[in-house]
Amino acid sequence: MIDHALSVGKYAAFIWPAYGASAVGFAWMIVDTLARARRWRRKADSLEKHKES
Amino acid sequence: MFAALANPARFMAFSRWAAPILGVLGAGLVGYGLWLGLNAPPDYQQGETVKIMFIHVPAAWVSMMAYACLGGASFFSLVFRHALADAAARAVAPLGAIFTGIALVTGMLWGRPMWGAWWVWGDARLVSVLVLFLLFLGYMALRASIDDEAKGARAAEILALVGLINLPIIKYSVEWWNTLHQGESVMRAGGSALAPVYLTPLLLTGAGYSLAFGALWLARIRAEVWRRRATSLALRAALA
Amino acid sequence: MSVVMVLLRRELSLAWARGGGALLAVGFFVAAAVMLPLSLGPTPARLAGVSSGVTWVVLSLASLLSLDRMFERDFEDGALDLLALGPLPLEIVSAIKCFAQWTVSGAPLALAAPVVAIGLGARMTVAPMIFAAAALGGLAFAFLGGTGAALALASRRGGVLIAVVVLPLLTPPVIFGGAAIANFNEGLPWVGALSLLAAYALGCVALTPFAMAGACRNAQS
Amino acid sequence: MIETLKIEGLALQRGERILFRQLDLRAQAGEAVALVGSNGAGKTSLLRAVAGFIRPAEGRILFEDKDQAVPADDARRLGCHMLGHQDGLKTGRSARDELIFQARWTGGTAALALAAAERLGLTRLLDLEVRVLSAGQRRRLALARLIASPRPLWLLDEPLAPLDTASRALFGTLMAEHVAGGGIILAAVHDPLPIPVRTARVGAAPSGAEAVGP
Repeated sequence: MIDHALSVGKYAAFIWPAYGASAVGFAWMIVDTLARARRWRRKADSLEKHKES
Repeated sequence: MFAALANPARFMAFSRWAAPILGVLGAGLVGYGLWLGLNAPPDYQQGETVKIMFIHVPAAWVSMMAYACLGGASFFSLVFRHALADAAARAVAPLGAIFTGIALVTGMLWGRPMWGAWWVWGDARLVSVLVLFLLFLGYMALRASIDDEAKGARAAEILALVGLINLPIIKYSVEWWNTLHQGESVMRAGGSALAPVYLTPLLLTGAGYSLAFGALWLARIRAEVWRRRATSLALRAALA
Repeated sequence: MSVVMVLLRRELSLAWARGGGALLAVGFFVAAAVMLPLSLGPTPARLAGVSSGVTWVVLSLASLLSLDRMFERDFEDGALDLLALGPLPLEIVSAIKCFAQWTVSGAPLALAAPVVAIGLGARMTVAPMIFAAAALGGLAFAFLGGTGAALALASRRGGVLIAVVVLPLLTPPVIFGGAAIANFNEGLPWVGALSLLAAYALGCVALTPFAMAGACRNAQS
Repeated sequence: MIETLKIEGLALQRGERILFRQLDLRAQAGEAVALVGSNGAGKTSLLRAVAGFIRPAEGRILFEDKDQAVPADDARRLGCHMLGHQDGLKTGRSARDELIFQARWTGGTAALALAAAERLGLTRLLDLEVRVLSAGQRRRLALARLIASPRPLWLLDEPLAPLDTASRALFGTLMAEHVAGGGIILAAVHDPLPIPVRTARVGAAPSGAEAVGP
């Protein structure tokens, strides 16, 4: 099953880069979003604790 | 429903579980759609390159949706002054730009083998996505160039609304321009005339992309809410 | 004299500023158009083909570059506050400012456009259409450009920012205007394109003042 | 047009910073109110809020004429003069053109403008470009607009700053005439105004007490 999916004939030079580019785009979005969320969450929580103390 | 989410605490509680679920569902749909699509027989006309369509058309579709979300969030923030709506607008712009970028790159990689040119001016949808990319760029440039956050947000919201009103007109003018110079439309891909063996994977990846976009957007809004909370706490601490 | 005329006369005299306004716009327009033969080579056939299209593009850039001082000067010297406390709402004030901008630099550009196009090899008979399209398109460029100028007020960095913000929005008028000229040139029906251009320009005149007023109030606050 | 200015429970915010809260102030026709407070306390912002440029974070600003509420937009666009740090004069145009435009734009006439210029000793300067005028002369040109077009509410932001002593005395009489004629003056000041005023503190008093409106 997998080999059929991978044998995309002579246009492979275009199909895989297209999938690659999409993967890179998604990867960047996911990583940046999660990193940003974690960073600001940690900062907000630490400031919250600091304020209460 | 949206008014209920306007209150940050309720939104954070809702998005806490909604974002991961949307993400997983989206990934699943995309995975299944691609698995189906990749196993489909090569198209008699486009050969294997039809397999790029499964990731190009959804990306173009989601980038249009992203701009509509940007316009909608800006409208709610401008008219009803929801602080959360502005966070949503600010959060969606980079996502929209990336999705448009993906749509453009995959569009070019699809056009090259099919029409022999990296950039196909004949494809009205591709040109509309390009203009959309410029609209996102303009939005982010305006927002980045204004130091005062409140003023920057307001100016960017007005621009997003002007852009939203123009979006259908731009799309129409590009398609009108396309038919003008091409006579008949060059590329009917993605239309309903598509064979079901390609249509189902396309619909699956389309739905998957949309859910993934929703998950990413919710997550970025959460990050934005925390960022604003952190900056105001830091400021208050400094001023106290 | 009605207060609209009072403001219009002031805006015209400011925009005209001893001929500066029009001179700058037309000067840039001609200079940029000259770049074309220098870059593409003198062969008439090649130039003629692109002449009206390039004229149209350079025209939109010329109208953009000559308006970043439209709101910024009033904002910096406090005149915008005075205008906001006048009998007319900011929406009408912004519309009058853009109309003055169109009159002072849009009209001369529309007059120069046929000359430049013919200079680049367009046929003589296309001149009236180029003028009509340039005049109508200029109206859209003035009002959309004014919106960009007002939005950029809060950023203190007009010029290029306005172009980046506004150019994508110019897609419809550029397409309609270019098509009207091209169709007229090839004897194809051009009324449709020109009426779409006119409709879009009038749409801008009607809608953008609200965005401009909102942007000015945002910058003032 | 405007007989009473009522400010109730006003709070103003600049970005994240709350300038002041719960500011109550009432000004009747024939009254001059001097706003005092440390720098950055929000005096200018208060004037700009009354002029409608800044949106109140809390509270309301009301205009009344013969005990009937006047819509804020009309009151501001027809009954309010604002004199900020900048005079709003276009340097490239002649003093005459600018003065006549400002007078006509705010409801006065060219004749009133020229009479005002006469009164403020600006007549021989009228044909010069604003660019060549001194700061004091420009401020007098802006003051000429106040008396050229009759508007009841004057919002002045440190009006005396660039004026010399002679002009300050002259402006004092003009303010007195305005107040005597039933006008209202709300002025943010550092040095005291040359007319009897009621003072209202904006922002925390040195002793830290909350803003207290009379």
